[in-house]
Formats: sequence, C-alpha cells, structure tokens
Amino acid sequence: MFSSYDIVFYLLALFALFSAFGVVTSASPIYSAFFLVLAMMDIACLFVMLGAFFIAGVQLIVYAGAVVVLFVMVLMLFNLHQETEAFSRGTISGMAKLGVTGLLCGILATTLFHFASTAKTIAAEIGPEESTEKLAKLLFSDYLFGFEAISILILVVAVGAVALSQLKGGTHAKS
Amino acid sequence: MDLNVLVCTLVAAPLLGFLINGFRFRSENGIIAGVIGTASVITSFVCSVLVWLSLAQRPEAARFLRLHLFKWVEAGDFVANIGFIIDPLSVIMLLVITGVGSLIHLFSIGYMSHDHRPAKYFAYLNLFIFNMLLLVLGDNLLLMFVGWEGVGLCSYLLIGFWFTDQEKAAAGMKAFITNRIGDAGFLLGIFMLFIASGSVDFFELWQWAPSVTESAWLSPVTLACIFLFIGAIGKSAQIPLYVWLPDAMAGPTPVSALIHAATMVTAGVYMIVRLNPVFIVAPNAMLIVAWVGALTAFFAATIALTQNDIKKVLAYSTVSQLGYMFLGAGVGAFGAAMFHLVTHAFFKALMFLGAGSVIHAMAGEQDIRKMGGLKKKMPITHLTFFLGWLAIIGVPPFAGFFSKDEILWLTLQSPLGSKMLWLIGGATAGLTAFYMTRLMLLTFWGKSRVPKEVHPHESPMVMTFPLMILGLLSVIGGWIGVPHVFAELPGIGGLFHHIPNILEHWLDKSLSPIPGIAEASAALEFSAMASTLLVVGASVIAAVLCYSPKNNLSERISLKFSGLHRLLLNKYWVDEFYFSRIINPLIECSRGLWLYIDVNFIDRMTFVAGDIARGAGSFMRGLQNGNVQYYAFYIVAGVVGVIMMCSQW
Amino acid sequence: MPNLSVIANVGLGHYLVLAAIIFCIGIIGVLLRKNIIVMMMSIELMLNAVNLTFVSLSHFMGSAAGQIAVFFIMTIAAAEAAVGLALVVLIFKKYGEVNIKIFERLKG
Amino acid sequence: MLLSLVVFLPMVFALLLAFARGKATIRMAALVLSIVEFLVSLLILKHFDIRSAELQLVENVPWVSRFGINYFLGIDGISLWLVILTTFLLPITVLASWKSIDEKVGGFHICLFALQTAMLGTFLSMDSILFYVFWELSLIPMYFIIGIWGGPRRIYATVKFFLYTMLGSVLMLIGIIYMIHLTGKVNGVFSASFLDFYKLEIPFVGGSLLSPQALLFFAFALAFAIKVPLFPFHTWLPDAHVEAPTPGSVILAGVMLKMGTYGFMRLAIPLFPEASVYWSWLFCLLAVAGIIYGALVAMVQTDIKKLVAYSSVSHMGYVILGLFALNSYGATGALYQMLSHGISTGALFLLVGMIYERTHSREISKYGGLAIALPIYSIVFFIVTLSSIAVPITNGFIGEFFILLGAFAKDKTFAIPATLGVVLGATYMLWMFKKVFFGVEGEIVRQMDKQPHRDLSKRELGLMLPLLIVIFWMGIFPDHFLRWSKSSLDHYVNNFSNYELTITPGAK
Amino acid sequence: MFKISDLDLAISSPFLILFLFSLIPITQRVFRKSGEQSMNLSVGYGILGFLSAMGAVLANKGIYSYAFKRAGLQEGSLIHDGIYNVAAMLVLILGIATLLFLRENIATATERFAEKVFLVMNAAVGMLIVLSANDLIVMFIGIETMSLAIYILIALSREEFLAKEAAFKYFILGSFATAIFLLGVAYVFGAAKTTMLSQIMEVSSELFKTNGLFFIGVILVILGLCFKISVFPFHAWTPDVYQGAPTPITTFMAAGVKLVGFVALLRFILCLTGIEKVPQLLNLLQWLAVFTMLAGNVAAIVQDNLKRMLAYSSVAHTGYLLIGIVAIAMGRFPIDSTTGFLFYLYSYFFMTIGSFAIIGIFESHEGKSVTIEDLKGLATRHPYTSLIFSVFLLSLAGIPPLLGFFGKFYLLSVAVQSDLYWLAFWGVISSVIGAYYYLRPIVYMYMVDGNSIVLPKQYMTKLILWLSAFSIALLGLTSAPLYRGVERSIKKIFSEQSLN
Repeated sequence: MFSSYDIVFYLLALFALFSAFGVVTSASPIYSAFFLVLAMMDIACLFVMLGAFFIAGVQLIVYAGAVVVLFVMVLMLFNLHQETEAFSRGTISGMAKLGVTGLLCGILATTLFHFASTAKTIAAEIGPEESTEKLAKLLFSDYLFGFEAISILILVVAVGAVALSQLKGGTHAKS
Repeated sequence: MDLNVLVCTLVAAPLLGFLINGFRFRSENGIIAGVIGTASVITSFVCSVLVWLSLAQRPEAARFLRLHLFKWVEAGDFVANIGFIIDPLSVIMLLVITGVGSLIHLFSIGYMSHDHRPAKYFAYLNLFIFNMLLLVLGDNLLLMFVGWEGVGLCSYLLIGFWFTDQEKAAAGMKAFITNRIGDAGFLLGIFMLFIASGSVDFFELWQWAPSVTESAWLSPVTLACIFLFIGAIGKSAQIPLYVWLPDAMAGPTPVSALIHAATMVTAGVYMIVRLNPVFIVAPNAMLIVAWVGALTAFFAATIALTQNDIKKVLAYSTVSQLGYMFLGAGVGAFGAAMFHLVTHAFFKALMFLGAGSVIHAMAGEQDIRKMGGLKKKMPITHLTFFLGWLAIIGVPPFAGFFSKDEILWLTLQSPLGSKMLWLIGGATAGLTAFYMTRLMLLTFWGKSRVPKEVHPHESPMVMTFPLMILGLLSVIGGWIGVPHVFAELPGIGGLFHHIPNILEHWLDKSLSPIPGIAEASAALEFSAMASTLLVVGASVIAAVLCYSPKNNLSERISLKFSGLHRLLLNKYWVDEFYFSRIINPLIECSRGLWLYIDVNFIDRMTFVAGDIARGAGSFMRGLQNGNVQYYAFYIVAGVVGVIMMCSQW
Repeated sequence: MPNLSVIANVGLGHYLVLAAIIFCIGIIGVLLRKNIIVMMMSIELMLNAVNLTFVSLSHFMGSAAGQIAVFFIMTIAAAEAAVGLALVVLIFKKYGEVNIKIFERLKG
Repeated sequence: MLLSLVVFLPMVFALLLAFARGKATIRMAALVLSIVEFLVSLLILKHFDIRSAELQLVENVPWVSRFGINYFLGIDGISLWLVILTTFLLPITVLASWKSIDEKVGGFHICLFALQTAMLGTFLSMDSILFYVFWELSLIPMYFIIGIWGGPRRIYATVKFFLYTMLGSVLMLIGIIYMIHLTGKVNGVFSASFLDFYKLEIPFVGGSLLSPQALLFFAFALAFAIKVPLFPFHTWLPDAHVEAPTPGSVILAGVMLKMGTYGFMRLAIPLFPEASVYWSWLFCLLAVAGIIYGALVAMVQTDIKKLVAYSSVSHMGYVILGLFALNSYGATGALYQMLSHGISTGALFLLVGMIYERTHSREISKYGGLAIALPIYSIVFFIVTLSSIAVPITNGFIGEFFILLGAFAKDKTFAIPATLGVVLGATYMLWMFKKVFFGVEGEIVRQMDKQPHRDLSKRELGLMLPLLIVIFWMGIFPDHFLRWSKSSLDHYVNNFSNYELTITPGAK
Repeated sequence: MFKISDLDLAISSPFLILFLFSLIPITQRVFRKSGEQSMNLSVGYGILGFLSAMGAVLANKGIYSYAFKRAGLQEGSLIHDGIYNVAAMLVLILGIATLLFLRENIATATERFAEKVFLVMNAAVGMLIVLSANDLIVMFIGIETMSLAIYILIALSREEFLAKEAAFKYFILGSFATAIFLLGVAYVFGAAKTTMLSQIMEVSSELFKTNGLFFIGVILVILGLCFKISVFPFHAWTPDVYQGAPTPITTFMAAGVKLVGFVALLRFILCLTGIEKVPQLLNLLQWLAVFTMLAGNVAAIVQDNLKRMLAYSSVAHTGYLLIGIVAIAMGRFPIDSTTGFLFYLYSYFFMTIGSFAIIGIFESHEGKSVTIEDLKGLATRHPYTSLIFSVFLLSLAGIPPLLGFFGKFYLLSVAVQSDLYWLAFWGVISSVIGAYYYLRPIVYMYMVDGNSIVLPKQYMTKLILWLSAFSIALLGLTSAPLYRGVERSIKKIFSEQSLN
C-alpha cells in the first residue's frame, strides 16, 4: 500500500495545493506573498524528493530568498492593506473563468495520467553530488550558449529596471 | 445615262438636300429652303422616270437589276451589302414616292411659309425621302430595315416638328415607340428568315422560297412571315398597333399627306409584296395578314364615322384603306395591293393636302363642326377634294374603284380568301362611302358654321397646283389597272379590249401567282362589282340624308344608339386601354423594380453584408474591453478550445 | 471500490497532475485577482508548476536536461519579477494604487 | 516593342505631367500627349496582319520564371479595336476635363494617364498574372478619379465601386493560380500564359457546380460579370456613374466596362468551353434580365446621368447575350457593341456633363425646351441618342443586330424578349429626350438663357465631332472595323471548344 | 568543458558584436550627462553596431551548420541557415530604422535615451537568438530577452498613461503566455526526452502516433508562439499594446516580433515530422488561420485610431501567414510552401515598418493618438506623405503591382498547390474586407477636405519611409529574383533533411 514516500508526497502535495490556493485567495497581498513562500518551499521539498537537490537549493535561494522578498519589499513600500476588492467583479465571467480553467485542469490531468500510466519511466536514483555535477557539466557544455545568453538577459533587465525606476516622466511630470 | 449613275443620283439627291438644309437649319427663309428641298426631290423624280423608261425598254426577264455599292457588314456566313434592287416593283414605288413627294414638297413651300424653321422642315422631309428610297431600293432585308427605321425616325421628327407642344412631342414619341414594336417584330422576322434560308438578300430569298415545302403552323417560314408582318403592322398602322397614326396628325399636314398616307405607311404592304414568294409559301401567315387587314379596314372605318377632326377622319380612313391593301396582299392579290397602294397614294395625298389647304385657310382649325360651306370660299380645293372623294368611295372610273374592286374580287375568288372577308370588305366600302360623304357634307357643303373671326380663303398657287395634279391622278390613276373583265362588258366592252392592264403586266414577273386560283365567270365578277357599288351608293344616300341640314337625323341616331356612338367617338377606348393596362402598369412595375430590387434588395444586401462585417467588428470591439484579465481568459479559453478540438488523439 | 493502486505508488503521473493543478490555480489567480502584484505572484506560481513538471519529467525520464531548463526558467522568472516590479513601482508612483482596474483605457 | 510603347507611354506621360505646373500648361500638355498616344496606337494598325488569326506584335519576356509568369503582350483582332477605342477616348476625356475638372488638375491627368496604361495593359496582356496586375491596377486611378473629383456622394460610390470589383477579381486570382498550377501538373512546367491555359483540358461534369471547370468558370465569370456589370451585380454602376466627374464616367462606361466583356471573350469562355456551353443559359438569362431590367429601371429615373448609367446596364446585357450565344454572329455583335457602346455612351456622358456644367442640375423634370435654347447641343444629343437606341446607320445598330441574330440562332426564348428590349431602349431614351429637349422651356433652362455662349463652345464641338464621325463611320462602314477582327473572331468561334492561339511565326 | 570552437564564435559573432556595441552608449551614459549630442552619438554607435553585426551575418552567410554542439552530437543549440541569414539581416535593418525613429519621435527622443538604444540592440540580440535557436530552451531565452527589453522600452515612453498601460498589459499577458509555452516545452521534453528541435524531428512522427503528452505539449508550444504572433484568440493584447506603445517601438514590435515569432513557429513546425498525418493539428491551424483573418479584418473595420486599425490589420496578416504554415505543415511541397510563406513574411515585414512608422510622423505630441480624422485633407498639404502612405496601405491590401500583391500571390499559390482552396477562399474574401479599411485613410487623405495637421520635420524617418515605399513599389515588379533568393536560402534545409 502506501509507502512512506507516498505519504510524504501526499502531505507535500496537499500542502502545496493549500499554499497555492492561499496565494490566490488571500485578500491581503502580504498573505499571498507569505503563501507563495510556503508554496515554493514546498515545491523545493518536492524537488528534493525527485532527486533534484541542487535545483531545490536554487529554488529556495532564488525564489523564496530573492523573488518573494522582492515582492514583500515592494508591498511594504506601497503599504497596502487588506483590499476591499480583491477579486474582479462579474459572477458570470468569474464562473466562466473558473469553469474554463477547471476544464483545462481536467483535460491536462486525464492526459497526464494516461501518459504516465503508459510511459516507461526510469526512476534512476542519483545522489546529490552526482546530480549537481552532472547538471554543472551539462550547463557548461551542452547549454553553454543558453547560459551565456541568460547573462545578456540579466543585464538587460538590470539596466531596464534601473532606467524604469529613474524615469521622471514626460510633460506631466514637469508641470 | 447609265442606270447606276441614275440610281445613285436618285438616292443621293434628297440626301444632299437634307445635308444642305440641315446645315442651315437656323435659316428662316422658307423659299430658299423649300426650293432646295423640292428641287432635290424633283431631281429624284426625274431620275426615277428615266430609270423607269430605261427599265421599260428592257426585255421583261431582264428587268431585275442590282446595283452593288459595297459590302456593308459581314459576320460568319451573314453578309449584307449596300446594294440597290431595281425591278418593276421598286420602280413603281420610286415613281410614287418621288412623284407624290415632289408635289407635297411643293405644297409645303406654301403651307410652311409662316413657320420659322422651314429649313429644318425641308431637311427632315428630304431625309424622309432618302430613307424611303433606301427602304424601297434596298436589295436585302437589312438595308430595307435601315430605311424602315429611318422613315420611322423622320416620322418621329416631323410629327414632333412643333415640339414646344408637349402633346405633339408625345405623339411623335408614340409613333416611334409603336413603330419600334413593329420593328422588333421585323428584326425577328429577319432573324428567322435568315436562319431558315441562310440569306437576307432578296434575290437569294426568291430563289430559296419555292423550295420550301412545309407550311405547318410555326414552321420557320410561317413564323418568319408572321414576325415580318408584325413589322408591317407597326409601320402600316394595323390592329393592334394602329394607335399611333391618328395621333401622328399632330404633325404638319403635308407630312401627314406624304408620310402617313402616301408613302411610309404603305411600306408594310410593299415589304410583303417584295417578299411575296416567301409569303406565298406560308399560307397560314397569309391568312393572318388577310384577316388583320380586313378587320382593321372595318374597325378603322367605324371609328372614322364619328370623328370630328378633319385629319383624324382621314387618318382612320388611311388605316382602313391600308387594311384593304393587306387584305389584298393576304389573299395573294399582291398586284391588287400594289395597285391600291398607288391609287391610294394619289387620292389620300390629295385629300390630306386638301385638308391642309382647308386648315391653312381656317387658320389652323381642324374641327369639321366649325366648317361647312367652304365650297364657295375655296373652289379649287373643293373641286380636287371632290375628285378625291369620288376616288376613295370607289365610283367608277375614278382611281379607287379599280383598285378596291380588284382587291374585293380577288378576295372572293382566291382560294386564300373567303366570302366572309369579302363581306367585311364590302361593308367597309359602304362605311367608307358614308364617312367620306359626311366629311364632304360637313366641310364643303351645307351652311357655313365658320366662326366669325376666321376668314377662309383659297390657298396660293403653290398649294393648289399640287392639288390639281393629284386630282388629275385620282381620276386617271386607276386606268393603269383596268380589269380584263371589262372587255366582257356588254356594249362598251370592245372599248376595253385595247386597254391592257398595264400594272399587272408590268409586275407580272415580280409576283407569284396565287396558287390554285380558278378561272371565274365574268358574270360573277360583275355581280360582285355591282353589289359593292350598290352598297356604296346606298351609303352615300344615307349620309346625305343623315347630315342634310334639314333634318338632324344624325343626332337622333347618335342619341338612340348613344352607347355605340360613344364607343365609336372614343375610338373603342383602345388608347385608354393601352395606357391603363399596359403602359402605366409597366411604369409602375419599373418603379417597383427599381425601388424593390435595386434599392431595397441588391443594395440592401450589400449593406447587410457590410453591416454583418461591421457588426462582427463591433462584437470584436466588445471583446476587447480593455481588461487584461479578460484577455488572459481568452487565451485560456483558446487553449482549452483548441485542446478540446484536437481531443480525438 | 476504486483501484487504490493508482493512488498509491506515487509516480510521474502524480507529480505531473499536481503540477498541472498548481498551474491552473496560478491561472485562476491571474484571471481573478485585481491586485497586480498578486497577479504576478500567480504567474510565479504557474512557472513553479512548470518547474515541477520539468523536474519530475527529468527525474522519471532519466534526463538531466530538464533540470537545466528549470535553472534557466528560475533565472528568467526572477528577471521577469524584477521588471514587473519595476513597472509596478512606476505605476504606483503615478496612480497611487496597483489595481488592474486602472488599466482599461486602451480598448475597443 | 510597339505594344509596350503603347501601354507604357501614358505612364511616362503621367510622370512628365507630374512636373508640369499651371493649369493651362498641364491641360495643353495632356492634350498633346494624349493625341501622341493615340497616333502611336494607330501604328498598331500599320503593323497588324489583317488576315491572321494569330497573336501579333508579340513581346514575351520572362518575369517570374518560377511560375512561368511572363511579361507577355500580344494583340489579335479581338483586342485590336478595344485598344484603339481606349486611346481614342483619351484625348476626348482630356478635353472634356477642361471645364469639369478645375481642382488638382495635375493629379487628375496623372490618374487619367495611369488608368490608360492599366486599361491598355489589360487588353494586351496575354499572361494571366500580368493581366490581373493591370486589371487590379486600373481600379486605383479610377478610385481616385471618382473619389476626388466626384459629386457629393463620391466616397460611397467609389468605395462601392472598388469593393465590388475587388470582390469579383480576388476569386479570379485564385482561379488563375489554380490554372498556373494545373499547367505545372500537366506539362511539368509552370506557365501563366493564356496560350497554355487554352490547351488545358479541365474536367467538367455536367450540372455539377463542384466540378473544377464549373468552379473556375464561375470564379472568372464573377469577376467579369461584376465589371460588366451583369444583372444583378450592377448596382455599383449607377452610383459610380452619377458621382463620377464627366471624364471619369466616360472612361468608366467607355472602356472599363469593356474589360469585363473582354475578359469573358478572352478568358472565361474559351478557357472553359464545356462550362460555358452548359451554363450559357444562365448568362443569357441574366443578360436578358439585365437588358429588360436596365431599360425598365432607366425609364423611371429622374436623374439624366443615372438614366444613362442604367442604359449601360441594358446595353452591356446585350454584349453578354451576344457572347453567350456562342456563335459568330453573337461574337461579332458583342465585339462591335463593345466598341459602339464605348463611343455612344461615352458621348452621352460627355453631353450630360456639358449641360450639367451649364445648369448644375441633372434633374430631368427641371428641364424642358432645351431644343430651342441650345439647338446645336440638341442636334448632337439627338444623334448620340439615336446611336444609343441603335438606329441603323449609327454604330449601335450593327452590334445589336448581330447580337440578337446570334441569340436568335442559339435560342429563341432569349432572343425574343431581348428584341423587345430594343423597344424599351427607345422608350426611355426618347422619353428623356422629350422631357429635356421638347416642350416649353423649363425653369432651369430659362435661367440659363441669361448666360452668353450657352450653346456648344468650339472646344465642346471639337471633342464631340470625332465621336459623331465615328458614330456614323461605324454605322455605315462597319466592315472597315470588322474586317480587322474577322479572322480572329472566326477562329474564336469555330474552334472555341478547343480554342488555341498561336503566335505569328517570326515574331520576336 | 568550456570549449568554444571557431565556428561557434563565428556564428555567435553578430550577437556578441551587437551586445558589445550596445554597451558603448550605456557606458558613455555613466560618464556623461544626457544631452542632445549624446543622443545622436548613441544612435551612431547603435547604427555602427547594427552595421557591424550585418557585416558579421554577411561574412557568415555561406555557413550552414549547427553551433554549440552537444557532446557526441552533430547538432547544437544554434542553427545557422538560410532562414536565419535573411531574417537576421531584416532584423538588423529594422534595428537601424528603429534607432532612427526613436531619435526623431517625440515620445522617445528624451531622457534615458542611451538605455533605449541599449535595449533596442539587446532586443535585437534576443531576436537573433530566437532566429537561430535549435533548442526550445534557447528559443525561450531569446524570446524572453527580446520581450523583456520591449516591455521596458514601451514603459520608457515619455507618454504617461497609455504607454504604461500597454507595457503592463504586454508584460502580464506575455508572462502568462510564456508560462503556457514553457508548460508545452516541458511536456514535449517529457515525451521526447529532449528540447532540441533537430532531435525532436527524429522522434516526432513516432511520438505523434503514441504519445498524448507530446501532442498536448506541441499544441501548447504552438499556442505559446501564437501569442507572440497574435493569432486569434491570443491576439487581444495586440491592439492595446500597439496603440499604447510609442510608435517607434510599435514598429519594432510589429515588424520584428512578428517576424521572429513566425520564424520560431516555422522552425517548430518543420521539426514536427509526421504532423501531416495528424489531421487534428492541421485542422486546428486552418481554423486558427480563418478565424484570425476574419477577426482581424472585421475588427479593423470599426477602428478610427490608425495604430489600432493597423494592429488589427497585423492580426489579419497573421491569419494569411498561417495559411503558409498550414501548407508547410502538410508538407506536400515543402520548398514551395516555405518559400511562399517566407516571401510573404519578408514582404509584410517591409510593409509593416512603413505603415507603422508613418503614423509616427503624424504625432504632434507624445500623447497624440492619430485618428483617421487627422488625415483629412492631408493630400493637399503633404502630397508626398499621402502618396507614401497610400502605397503602404494599398500594398497591405494586396493591390498589384505592389509588393503586397506578390506576397499574397505566392501565398495563395502555396495554398492552391496544397489544395487548401477553402483557406485561399477565406483569404481573399477577408482581403476584400481588408480593402475597405485600408481604403478609409486614403479616402480621408484625398477625398475629404479639411485642415490637416502640419507634420513635424523628421528627415530620417521620412528617408526610411521613402526607401521602404520605393522598395514596396519596385520589389513587387522584380519579385522573381527575390523569390528565387528566398528559395535558394531554404533549399539546403530541405535537402539536408532528406539526407537524414
């Protein structure tokens, strides 16, 4: 029956869903951010379960550590509190949106299950060092170009973000 | 002179006259214009006479000449030339047209002396003569059609000569349109004949016609003849297309004399005679021709009984006389039809010109109820008109007697004719005598009812001279066709032994004999003749009784048969019928078509298509509501839709 | 009685479905939340779901390339967040709020 | 080179005119250049072999060799007179514009000359794509001519004109492309030349609309039918005509409509003979409907120009009837009717334009008695009217006669109503003539009386005179024109079920 | 490990050159106060960079190879082929044009100009990366580089409200679509065990038969790309963003992003061997094509804002281009279909530059939204500008003998060749609808009287407009060598393919 692996998975899965749900439903953005951190940490755990130790670490550092902190900082900057209107109005459109998304979820789920039940899986157990080393080798050989290209992207974002934040604005700002 | 040159001169002279007068259309000098116009037609006439003489010198079989000018048009195996046919038949027509034409031109100089656009008038008249010559001389149906339409056009122009009067302009238009209906039939006839025979050339048609054997209803030849006859119906004002002719009296009276009595209206008869070998092989078509002719003759005569406009009476009389000609042609008496055509040209032109003289004298008044007693004021006019009267009612030995009698006799005798037709013809002769006598009585004889302010006077010489010539012709015109039977006449018969039937002889080779005509006894012919004369005499007496100033019998009769009288007076309401049942519905229908099909349907469809596109655009606009979440929703919905669409993997 | 073996024996399918559900929750966040920052968080959630998919597929298919992809995606997600937040700051400076409803001028 | 010269000379002239300044200069220069163009086009007659049914003066240069598209010009008896007609009308329209076009004169002449190139190109191209290029290109100058110099509803009219025509032609484009690929499939080499199209045998299943030949036939026929315009695709025409400036109407009626009928003659019928035969009843029916309908609707118009426009619908119906009679009479008549309609309707539009310049009204009811006020104008108008109602010895008669003969030879059921159309044609023209010229002088005519020089000016006479001469010339000596086309027409009719055109050997 | 061959260097040299040149203005910016001279200088360096990159592309044009090869494989992250050569040249030309537009447009020739130059150049780098990507991950990185730069460029407009809104909308939806794209990539990866296109090609036909995950993955990837090229119903961002963005950036986006997106889609479709046996996907693409054509055209009919109208027209043109994609996917005449498709793509590229850029010169101030009413009487005051605009519009409408017509001709030819009559039919029908709104500006310019705006003097912009109008007018007539050129550029790809 259920192995410990399964049980851990389910716990994590439930928690992940709960956190994700929290992100979307919390009226306060701060809570959303909080749930987001939780979700990300949870997913990091799932990564560990999948043997992607390095990625799990990066997940924690980059996402939980940097991205969400960025979000929180911005939120604090704005000093926003609970919003009166957290969700877009329109019952019908809301239902439609939910319905369509649910449909998508269902379609994806059935397809995925169908695939998973027929696919031949090779669940090779690889240790943390091995996996990281392999990753590093790949990154600096096969995916070297992508890696280099990312650097351009980051520079673009850096320059762009600075430029945006320093923007004084046009005629309106002068007046 | 060379015949070709003669013919060309003959045709070109009126054209030249037209061009000269046409280019100086602003001229108000009636004399110069008149002289140019008249001279050109007289030139034509002289040439015609020369042509006739030169033709007469030839042996009988060699009297069929063709003058080829140039190839006109060619398409596939259809060829039509500009070429003239000179044969006994066309020469007769030439003489009549140019002869009567010259006289009428001459008369016009006087008649139009007060008009301020005389050059234009003479230009039109010359153009008409030219077109009439084309019609007569054309050596193929297509060229004949050119003249056919051309004379219609001139008729249109001349009827509407005083176009500032909308009614006169309308009369011209009516004439043209009605003629056009006939022309459409004529065209169909040409097509049919061409498709049946492969040619439109008269010579070839004559050669081809005898080979035709079938004569069933709707056989090509019959159909062709019927179509052609529709053309004749239009041009020669037969039932049901006669309505334009009375209205055509709106034109100047000499025009009525030339076009609407002597020449153009007889083109239909000429055409049938020209194509007689073809018609003769289509007996069913002939039957229709004869019956339409007879009925028109009778019908028009009844209308003429009650008309009060001097020209209208003459107009209906013309329709009626044309009916005679068709009756003759229809029973196969082509020669008789031609004969009547010629004599009718003389006496009807005479009567119209006489009427013109009267109208001229009466300062434009045309109502015979306001005339009477003009005998004294206008002696020459009266005399010539009197001769015309005698001729038209068929008193021997005046022109009309011989021709009418020949038609009636052949109607009776020809296997294509019948007793019924003869009876109708005879009755018509009686009616003719009645209304013509009535016309004489009311116009010239009796007490004067002329309004005081009008002072009738005799017309000038330039007008009376043509009258006199035509008067003479009305008397002697018939002598070219004295029937053979007169030789059998007891007593004076020997006198006629030496008078040949000139016309019959002249046309001998041109005309097909009536198939299966039997020799008849002279007695029968005489008794038929006598009965007609009897009817005529009785009618004259009746008319005199009715319209003698002493008793107002005519009024009593009209009161007694008031319904009939009104019917006749209003010309059987045919015009009204055409207007209310055909023309107005057509116009209404057109307006409906335009409004409902063009504007409200086709254009609406276009707009609807536009509106659909625009509506779809607005719908798209509505989707594009600016809310980015909706946009994201479209993306998700698109993804779901697409996956669902492809979900049969 | 449903076949429990499907529920037990956690394998590729479970991870994928979990990822798909998280992805869809992220979608719902984008579709329904009015706060721009929360929308961006939802997008991060979607990207996380993608990452999870990649890693699980990488794991079960025995190919490390998936993890490389995750690596790149994470970097770019961070970059996106930076740009997005810079935009949000800009917007906040102009409007004083970060609600999606202010952005409905361009339409039609 | 001659044909290229004829086609592109106007374009060069248009460019030259772009540099001219001053109204008078432009007008004079345009007149001279247009006459030069006409004279150059007459050179074609000199080099044309009258006995040959082949394609002559051929120019064939590869253009897009990938799809066998060539710059391929050639002339035969069918296109010969249409080309001459086009160049003949150019000086006349230039002259006609002197008074009616007073703004943006330079632009107008550029459009006019560019249009000339497009139309000549359409008549002379023997390559389908080249044909299509010229065909569509002709829309643009016309679009501008109506849209810029037109009447109050010009925009509606010009957009309608453009969209209608374009709707038709885009389907033809698909047809052309299909044919090009078919040549590729059949011959192994792509070719867009008409000559290769003629050789194709396209499967036809009688009665089935979905057989390739029927589909192609309708794709082509729709394009041409809209251009002609065949009932019921005609509604763009009255609007375009009413709003167009006089020279625009002249070109539109005189030449552009012929592009449609020429298309039928050059493409739709010989390319798809079985479909043409099978569906000829439909086109005859529509043609007859158009003849009668156009005439009836013309009868109730209150605007002279609209009346003339509807008369065009009626007259062009005859052309279609003649074409779909599919015999030599019909074809001859149709070709001749194209020419004579170009002349007479062009002349009618010119005349309507002249009176409009004087009174600024086209309401029939406001006129009356013009024959007294403007006698010379009336005479000219009358002659043109006669030509329009096909009175013999004017140009209109020959065409109509042969068309009806052809139709009669094919099927009496269509010919008889069409012949009645002749009556209706006379009715509406004469009715209009009566209302406008006869009767007492209308209010608008009386007002005009005060103006000096109200009758035709020398310029106006000068531009009408060539037309009048041609009206009679074509009526009296049709053979002068038809004999140039006879070989081609005979060849076209006799072999139309497997029509092929060859190129004169030795021609470059 | 860090082994970079000469080939790798050569092929990536355009990226490097562009990137390095882009650093010059930004570095200069650090040391100098922003000012007029600096702006011109920045543009100068930028153009120099683009020209050098062009030189690099031209120098490499004979190379047909993969770069950054994988261990033990002949294939690598990048592919350098004919499509890349031509498209890269176009992107670089576009880059130069965009810099000049930026310099002259009121909304962009302002503060932070050096950054804009930097961003444009790096967006171009991103585009080049997409053009040469042989790996979905690399493609993704390229797309993101390009997109992020453009988000920022839009937001950097002097205009306060609409540009920000546009940037934001584009950003949110772009990220959203990226997520979907990535999910697709993940599934494709899961099924094919690789993200490299040339490897997917080897297994694709097998996977289509058996693997549902692959199928969904392919759909999601296609749809993710469809977002970038604005296919209905993923087009909703297009009008808003095009309208809100400063016009030079709109031009850059409309021409560049679309070109790049389509090339990416083309590469993806080309690697999907066996797609011709998957009718659902072919049907899907056909329906998307029809709906996109119709939706774009009908929506454009009711627009008064010129940029918005052109945005919808751009949607419609995406629909036309999808016809080519369908034909390519059917794979019956791969060379012909691809050539026809690319010819239209390239010719549309020129028309887009012209038609969007010309709107820029109508803008009198940065918040100005140019409506059709502004064109009233333009022809009287600015005849040449009107003429050029008419050329662009008529070419977009596909009127011969302009380039647009020949593009349409080749595209329809592709459709007819592959028996896609249905698509061809809808294509021409919607092009008639299209003609209506393309004519409307002409109507207003020439046929409606009014006082037109006085146009600012933007010499460089006008120069580019003249050049592009001339090329549109003349290239149509000389389309044969162009077509052959395009054909030659791709022939190798298919001959290589047949070797595999």
